Amino acid sequence: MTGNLHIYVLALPLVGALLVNLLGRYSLRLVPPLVLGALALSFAAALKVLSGVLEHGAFSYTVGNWQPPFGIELVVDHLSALMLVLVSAVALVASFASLHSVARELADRQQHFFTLYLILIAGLHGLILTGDAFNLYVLLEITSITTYGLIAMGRGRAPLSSFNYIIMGSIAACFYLLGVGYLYILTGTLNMADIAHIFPTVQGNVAVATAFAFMLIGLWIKMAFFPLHGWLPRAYSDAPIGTGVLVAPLMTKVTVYLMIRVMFSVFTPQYEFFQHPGVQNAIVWVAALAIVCASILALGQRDLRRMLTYIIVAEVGYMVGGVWLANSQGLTGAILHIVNDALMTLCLFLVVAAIASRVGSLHFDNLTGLYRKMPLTMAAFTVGAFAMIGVPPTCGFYSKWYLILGGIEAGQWPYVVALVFSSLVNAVLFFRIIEIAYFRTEGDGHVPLPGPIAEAPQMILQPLLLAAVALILVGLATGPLVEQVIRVAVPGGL
Amino acid sequence: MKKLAFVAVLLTGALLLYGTKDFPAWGDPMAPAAQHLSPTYIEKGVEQTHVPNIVTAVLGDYRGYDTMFETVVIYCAGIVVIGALRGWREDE
Amino acid sequence: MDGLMSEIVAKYNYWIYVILMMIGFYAMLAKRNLVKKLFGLNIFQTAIILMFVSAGVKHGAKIPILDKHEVLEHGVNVAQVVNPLPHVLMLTAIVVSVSVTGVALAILQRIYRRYGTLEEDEILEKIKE
Amino acid sequence: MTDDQDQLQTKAGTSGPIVEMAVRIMTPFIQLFGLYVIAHGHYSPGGGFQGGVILGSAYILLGIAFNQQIAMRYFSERVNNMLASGGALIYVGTGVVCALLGGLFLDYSALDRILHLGPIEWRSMGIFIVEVGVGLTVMSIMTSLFWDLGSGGELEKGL
Repeated sequence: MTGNLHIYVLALPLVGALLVNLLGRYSLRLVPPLVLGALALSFAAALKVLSGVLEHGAFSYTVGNWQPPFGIELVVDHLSALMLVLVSAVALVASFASLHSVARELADRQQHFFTLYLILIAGLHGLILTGDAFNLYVLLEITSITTYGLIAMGRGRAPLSSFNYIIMGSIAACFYLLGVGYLYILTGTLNMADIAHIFPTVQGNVAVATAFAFMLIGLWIKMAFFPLHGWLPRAYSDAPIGTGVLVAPLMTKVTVYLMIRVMFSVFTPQYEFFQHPGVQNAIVWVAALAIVCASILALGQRDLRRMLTYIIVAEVGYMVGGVWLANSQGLTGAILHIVNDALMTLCLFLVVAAIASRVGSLHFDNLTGLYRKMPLTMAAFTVGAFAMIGVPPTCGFYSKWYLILGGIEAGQWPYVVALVFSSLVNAVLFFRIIEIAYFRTEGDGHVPLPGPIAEAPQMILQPLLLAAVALILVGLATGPLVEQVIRVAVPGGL
Repeated sequence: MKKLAFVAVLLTGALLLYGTKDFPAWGDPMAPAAQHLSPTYIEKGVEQTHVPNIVTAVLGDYRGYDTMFETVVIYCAGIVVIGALRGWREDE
Repeated sequence: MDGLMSEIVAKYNYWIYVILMMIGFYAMLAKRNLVKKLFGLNIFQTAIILMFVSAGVKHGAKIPILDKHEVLEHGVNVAQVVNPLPHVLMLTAIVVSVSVTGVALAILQRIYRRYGTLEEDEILEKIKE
Repeated sequence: MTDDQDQLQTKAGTSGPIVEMAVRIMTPFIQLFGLYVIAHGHYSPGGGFQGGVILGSAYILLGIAFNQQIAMRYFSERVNNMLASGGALIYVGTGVVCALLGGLFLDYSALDRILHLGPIEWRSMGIFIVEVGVGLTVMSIMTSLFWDLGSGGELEKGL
């Protein structure tokens, strides 16, 4: 019974999704309890899985009771258990805000929205658990198709952005599938552990290098790594608010996790990092470039949501660079940053939801004097901004610390410089908004905000405050988190 | 733009073709793909599932988890088309 | 030259798939019409299906549907039956490709309703106005 | 027959009496063939996806030969939605039931604890159950894709 717990983490949102569509048609009042119930139970199960893994160690599970290379294997280790908890927690918190904003924005299609929403969460859980290269492709497509739909439900330009995302996302999935196909033709298996087992015998082949390159490029497109990021800013900023709150914190981070999975479970660090140091060096350089360029692009934005999407692109550069530093400090920093960045982005996108629910527009000019009207929201925003900049008590500081340590250890100075530069740019970006919201008044010749504006509704405010507190708590708990979970998760050979 | 796309496509194609250098010839019964997993499916499939159509056996049972998500994928597509298309005309 | 020719003859399935893939990929990147981009995507996915299925072929083998009683009594000669796994994988890939096409067509309909055209340049011009 | 009904009749029959008659005769056979493909997937090429598409094509054929309203009289949007969710629920539910009965997820042999057929026979049965689920979902979704894409999302107007 307890051996199946991690399956319930995935199956509960899935069954919930089907029930939302079946029952939501008759009464929309059934939607919130179903969504929240499924996600809360899934979160509880994920916590139980993590504590079980911490107590008894990692284990593998085969669906349908077949021997691993024949059936599909699921891997529950420290890293995936941590990610399960992260995804289910973020999904649960975000769903409150989504429920509120979707009920206003898309009242008559709530059941469709939340069916896709829950399937997306189930797909993310599946991605985290899977130990099979082809199953990963199927789940990648599930998360993509649901995201296309969730974005296309927006107004205005949303369908066009969604279509661009379809083209780019499909190229990414096809590239990944090509890589899997090449590996299959060479090794005859799809199970990640089995491929890793056969890997030494085919290591020198050109086809293996091709497969690795295509899988990696596919995942990079999905996570919007800098030169391939074109689809992300439009897709995330045209989406309905309820979509952004879930998709922005989770999608890119889970894809970074997948890159770590593929790099360390299918291929070996020896192969990736040390046989061709030139490639490793070049990728760290590209990551540094990604951080710098995305930060500069963020400076040019005059809309809060657009600015945050470019910051997401910059953060992807942090994590990819951290993984490719090829030392355990960098990898620790990257994994810690996955957790922290998901929470920071969640906090900031909840602020976006709060402001959108009261002000409507997210243009900088409309934020004038907002702190007096929405003090709690803007306080949470400040905490989120400090975390993004990397001010010590918040969690953002610690992961950046590890990343910089890793960069120094590897002697990758451009990466370290890019990290510091990006922190400075973030400081400029956020203090600009804080200045507008705190110090500028409507008397200075700025357009006054239309109508009376009150604090954000409770459905958004409570999760927002929770997320802001979590930023500080996770920051304070970094020590045990790194010692007990992430250090164990970092694979050997580094 | 078109030239750039053409170069990118040529590069991708050349890389993929270069990768096939190490592949076994077409239809080779000694290829790894034919030697590692599939013999077990063919030999044991009927015995273990009592289904003579091995494709169905692998689809429904050995890789049933994949097929479950495949069903969910097509279900999602239906919901997306309903959610993104139905009833939008008046709003726009 | 001889080596290249024999290489091509031995693996002509992969050459065909790469050419198909390039046609599809080029259409996705270079065409300015959104429907043509979608067709490019379909061709790309078909190319991948061709690659997988052709990887499962064995010379002189039959389809993987056996006779239950005969197999249970006498066993089966593996060399006589093609590899079933790529077929299973490609069933999944076909379904995914159908789903993506359906979703993309629905979204294209909404784009057309809003902008009255499916040419990317014209849409971008209309947005600028 | 009033004028009104007359008009409806001519509007409905846009593809001529021969096509309509042929479709009337063909539809049940297509459906029967679809069911056969699903049920016989264990012994011949076929299975849930293939059979589901054939079943869906019967309704699509009705929609093309007559019009969407008439096709939807036989397969309403409500039933369609229920069957789509129901089919997926059959698949996921089978997996969850297997897990709840103490086996692993989607381990059909665990269903032996409900009814004793032998674990291997249950694997065969389990495959059949999930294929039926797949067939239902694929049939409904294919039909609904056609209806929505064909009418631009306005089911009442149709084609």
